[in-house]
Amino acid sequence: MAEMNLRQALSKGLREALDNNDNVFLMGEDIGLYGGPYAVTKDLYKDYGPEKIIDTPIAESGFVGAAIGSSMTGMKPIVEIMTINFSLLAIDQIVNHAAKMHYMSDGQLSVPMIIRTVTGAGGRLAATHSQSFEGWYASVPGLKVVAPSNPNDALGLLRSSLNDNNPIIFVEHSMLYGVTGEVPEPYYETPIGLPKVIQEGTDLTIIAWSGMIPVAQDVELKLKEENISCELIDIRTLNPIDFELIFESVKKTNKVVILDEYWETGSFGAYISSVIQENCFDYLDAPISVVNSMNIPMPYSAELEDQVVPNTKRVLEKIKNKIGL
Amino acid sequence: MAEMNLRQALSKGLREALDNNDNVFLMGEDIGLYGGPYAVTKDLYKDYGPEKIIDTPIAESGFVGAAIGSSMTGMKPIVEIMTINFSLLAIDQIVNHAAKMHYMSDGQLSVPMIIRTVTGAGGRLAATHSQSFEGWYASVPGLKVVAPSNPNDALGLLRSSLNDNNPIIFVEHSMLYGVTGEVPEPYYETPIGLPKVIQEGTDLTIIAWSGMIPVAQDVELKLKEENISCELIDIRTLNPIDFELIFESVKKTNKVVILDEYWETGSFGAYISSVIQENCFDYLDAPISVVNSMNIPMPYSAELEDQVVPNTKRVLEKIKNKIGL
Amino acid sequence: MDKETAKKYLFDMIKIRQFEEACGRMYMQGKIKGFLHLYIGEEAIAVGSISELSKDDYIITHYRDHGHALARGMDPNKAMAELYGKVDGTSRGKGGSMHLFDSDLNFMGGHAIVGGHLPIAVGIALGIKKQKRKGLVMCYFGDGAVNEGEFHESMNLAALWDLPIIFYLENNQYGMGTHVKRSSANPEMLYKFADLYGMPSTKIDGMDVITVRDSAREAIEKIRKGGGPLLIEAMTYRFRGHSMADPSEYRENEEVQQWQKEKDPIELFKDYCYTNNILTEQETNQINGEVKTLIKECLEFAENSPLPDMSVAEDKIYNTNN
Amino acid sequence: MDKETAKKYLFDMIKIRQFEEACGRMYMQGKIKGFLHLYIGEEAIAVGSISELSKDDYIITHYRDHGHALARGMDPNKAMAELYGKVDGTSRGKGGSMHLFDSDLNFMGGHAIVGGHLPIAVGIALGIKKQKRKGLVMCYFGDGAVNEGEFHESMNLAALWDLPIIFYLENNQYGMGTHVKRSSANPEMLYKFADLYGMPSTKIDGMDVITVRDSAREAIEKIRKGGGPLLIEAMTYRFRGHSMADPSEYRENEEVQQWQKEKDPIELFKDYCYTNNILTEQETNQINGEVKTLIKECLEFAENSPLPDMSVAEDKIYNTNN
Ligand SMILES: Cc1ncc(C[n+]2csc(CCOP(=O)(O)OP(=O)(O)O)c2C)c(N)n1
Ligand SMILES: Cc1ncc(C[n+]2csc(CCOP(=O)(O)OP(=O)(O)O)c2C)c(N)n1
Ligand SMILES: [Mg+2]
Ligand SMILES: [Mg+2]
Repeated sequence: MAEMNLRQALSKGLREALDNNDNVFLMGEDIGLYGGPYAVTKDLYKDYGPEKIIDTPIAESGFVGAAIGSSMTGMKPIVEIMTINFSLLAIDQIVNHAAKMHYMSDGQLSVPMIIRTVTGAGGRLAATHSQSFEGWYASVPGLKVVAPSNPNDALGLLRSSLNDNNPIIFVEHSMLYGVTGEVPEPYYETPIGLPKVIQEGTDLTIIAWSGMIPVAQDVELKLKEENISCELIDIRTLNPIDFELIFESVKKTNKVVILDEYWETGSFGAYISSVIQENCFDYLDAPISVVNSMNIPMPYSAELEDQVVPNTKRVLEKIKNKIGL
Repeated sequence: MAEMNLRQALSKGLREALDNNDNVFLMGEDIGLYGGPYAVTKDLYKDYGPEKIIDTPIAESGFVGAAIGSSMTGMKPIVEIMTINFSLLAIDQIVNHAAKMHYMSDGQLSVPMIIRTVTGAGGRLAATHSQSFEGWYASVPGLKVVAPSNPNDALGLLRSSLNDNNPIIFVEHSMLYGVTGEVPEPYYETPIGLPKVIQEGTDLTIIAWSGMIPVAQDVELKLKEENISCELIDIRTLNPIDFELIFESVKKTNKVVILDEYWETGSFGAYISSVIQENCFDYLDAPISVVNSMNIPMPYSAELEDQVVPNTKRVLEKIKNKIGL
Repeated sequence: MDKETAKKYLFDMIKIRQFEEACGRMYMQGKIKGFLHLYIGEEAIAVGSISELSKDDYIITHYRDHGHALARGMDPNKAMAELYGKVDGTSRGKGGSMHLFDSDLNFMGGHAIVGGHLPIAVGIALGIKKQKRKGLVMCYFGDGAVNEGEFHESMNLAALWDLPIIFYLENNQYGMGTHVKRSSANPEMLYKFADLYGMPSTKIDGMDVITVRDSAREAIEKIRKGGGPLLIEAMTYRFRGHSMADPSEYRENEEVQQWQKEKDPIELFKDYCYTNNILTEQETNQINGEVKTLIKECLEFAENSPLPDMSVAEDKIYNTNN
Repeated sequence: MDKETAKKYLFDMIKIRQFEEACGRMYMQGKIKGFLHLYIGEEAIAVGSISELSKDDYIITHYRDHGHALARGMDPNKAMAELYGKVDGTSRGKGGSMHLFDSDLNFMGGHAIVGGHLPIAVGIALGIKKQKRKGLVMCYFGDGAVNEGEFHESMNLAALWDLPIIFYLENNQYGMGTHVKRSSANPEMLYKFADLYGMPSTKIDGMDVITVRDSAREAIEKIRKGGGPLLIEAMTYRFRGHSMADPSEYRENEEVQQWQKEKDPIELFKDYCYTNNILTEQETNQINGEVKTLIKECLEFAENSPLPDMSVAEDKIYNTNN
């Protein structure tokens, strides 16, 4: 076991990939000489050189498309889109090309690639730089979306993504890069699609992912003080999701709250709610609550941002008022 | 009253807008000389000239951004994106610019514009040309999304959109252009945000919009034959939605099915389900069912397409098996 | 030009022409659905340029893709079955007219988002270069696509990375109903865009298959010798509407007729062959007849192929070989 | 240059410089948060070009926007309050450093998506033209933005529609940590891109405020006389990191120091004023002192302004005046 933070776990995974597979290369804006906007790729340029670590022009559609094309010839590109906000400039390439190439060619072509990108709020970056679009990508058939919340999963899911022959959106949350945890020395993988119960409990199921995990953990602690026992599920990957594990938990606790940093209207969390509702209808003792960011373009001011995103206070209020715990 | 089809209703609304407001102009690919890809703008070029009806290059991001900019100076552009599939090339302009300009400037600037676009499947156009992204736009604060299913609403909502000072995504379904209906002669508007009960009933609430309305109507007829009385709600606008009217219906029927042409995973219909569930929990006698397109990139073959989208058979099956009617 | 090559060129151009004419008829009969974009009038480009490619080279193109697919050697039976939405189609009926693929031929697809395949073409070239393979990418696109931002991004990336790619601009002068003069600030010399990326470029008569071949040969040789990307602009004209739904009000009938009369690439090439005593009228008639049989067969093949069932629709959404 | 103008130029440049230096300090103290992009080193561009604009003209720029905002006359108190996230800020703390707006000054915002404001700038120019207003659009962007597809789309639209817009390229030679030579196939003459759209363009020394003013004046006059769009490329250098988070490993310290020593636009202009006996050292010192007071005041103003509450956050999501 080694203690490391999420950034280091990713860096370890990227180095492994570069070391073990000649077809792997990295591509993105300022991932090389600059050291990576969030320093995940720090020193890779020095160690692997410009052939493997390609600094691209600011042309998201162009270089994401280029990654797709190279993957169609057998390469395994790991492309970084600086943040998920800028992915909107490449979303046609991702949704209309990467996601559909395998299908439209009936399996003749494949797009084995990873798109790493940073989601979420918290950085006081205001409306254009604080969004959480992973749910959009998760809803598109042909794509897979993973969103680890800790170093162990980050490395395990990165390895699984490397061994997967599909286009994968690998979502990192900027507020989690410093999260530390134990990472086993022996090689392991974390399966794509398997939610994880990170805390067992009996009274309430809390479902979350990525940047919402720390909030969920905080809520769990607060409720424990009131002798309410929460089961905490980190879904870890948004597509696919093995829902059986979630259903099991719901059938035990009969109450559910879902945390999703996306806006309230049309959130992926609401979709999870709807699947649970449809499949566990008779087991529910209270309405499933979804807590989201408010329907507000993110304001810059720290005091406002902290209230717009789901925070412990708001989640607890909802649990009290809506679920009645 | 005049009988007309949806295409004609839109055309009437566009002419009114051009006649009554000097700041209105139309912009888009082949809307002018060519006559409009779906003929909605047919003859407008001849009648209003190239200053008012601007044929643009194929540059979605460019001309949508140009529309935004012009609206910031007081113009009222009505811009057509040929289909919602291509809107992905302009989505950064829509989501990161149009939706946020008013907010980020704290009301100093406004973006009063309409983006007309065509959603949905049914044309045997395969995976890249058969998608339904209106739910994405509806979830973004700052945007409004309307999606009429009949000529009366089309004209009424177009008029309301013209009088609204926000960026509005006006979603048309290619399979509905030929739908005919009565349109009153005297001027009227259809309020943005108000769902409409288009058929009263007592046993089941069916919620749908746009291209799913004909399917919902067909289901209603089939169930009537079995003496099951359906209340059919056309939500008409996806953002905002006055949910009270929906809750009222649910409290009466205690059973709900939602039709949404988007893929199953992460659909806007699932969000509607989750809101109803959270607010009408004690009134529900059966799980709310959402019927979507299957999680499949749309296949070209007509026989397959007809099965992938929600059709009467599949909706009825779900109503029988999941809701138990 | 020797007889065999001439026969091959003529055969291929007529094959495309008759295939497309058959498509048009079958569309009217409802056998083919969706959007159908015919290549009629532009055959010289596909045939003249693709004939110069080798097996290792890649082709990628837009939705107007039948011509390139057939010129590359795609089985017309499978192509037609795809257009019929049948199970023996190249994608078992899932792709349709705009999305023909044949990975055995390095035919990387027709693509239906205007400009969307340009970055992908750049990526294929990047893959070739990174794997130190032989081969280059031939990427076809229209005059309308030049106005998309992805054209600029792709040109810059290809030049910056010095990739083996030919940007092949088929300038048929219209993007749907919009003449290039109404869509580009630089309508007369689109090929000049290449200058700013330090990329060689040329503008040619795309109706003359020999000119097309020669310029392709020169470009390909340049790249084989280690040269970087370049651009060819071939002037051409589509004799039919943009798609089958074209209202045809944006151009004069006389313009169409004049191009058809004076610049039909098949007639031009026939004349060339007669004038230079390469082929006799009897020989060209024979080719015509052979193609007719071929097309008849491919229609029968498509007609008789079964419809796909839902197991086909649900297959290949993900690559399950990990 | 007359004394008054010289004083104004120097005052404005120093105002921007000291405002930015104060921002940097306050960022370190945690008063300013998020991304902060300083304009230090590039002041001559904003001051020299914006001084030539009239009231009717519009300005739109990227996230490195303090310089343009202040040169246009934005109240430094309000600007600083915005950076503090306070209720007296230009957007009551909702926009922050990257999103300064002042509609009274036709200052249409800082915009944080690279290249994203270019199409909008074109649209503002379209709005001016359609309403037959006086005025033009001055649109600032960086060398990195040139590689985005929207640059190409915007240039084409502006040229095609013959709009009153100046594309003002601030070439500080780096997009974040990437030198223009590593991102553009055409690094030495980005301004030449304009040629292909039939657009006049010029490349100037952006560190010399007089050169900047002269070229802006010429460009503005051309447009006022009915000319169409044009492009100015001003060579410049940012003395600080890309943002406050910059690891600074992509360029040599010597390079930075050399630019600071030899090309500081404020020092260059002071020298000019001394050499030509326009200003005395005493006068420039006085200006320095005045600015100091101003900046002190604006920090106090920002400090004392209240924080916004949630009613502010929930306001102006939609325009409710129909
Ligand atoms: C991004 C995008 N915008 C619009 C369309 C609709 N569309 C299909 S083909 C076409 C015209 C393209 O013209 P050109 O590139 O000249 O090719 P041609 O059809 O003339 O061969 C348009 C606008 C599309 N498919 N994709
Ligand atoms: C679409 C998009 N991609 C990436 C970024 C991240 N980013 C912010 S500034 C910047 C560099 C821009 O460089 P340049 O245009 O030269 O302007 P400068 O910062 O040098 O003034 C990058 C990559 C962004 N904000 N938007
Ligand atoms: Mg064309
Ligand atoms: Mg720069």
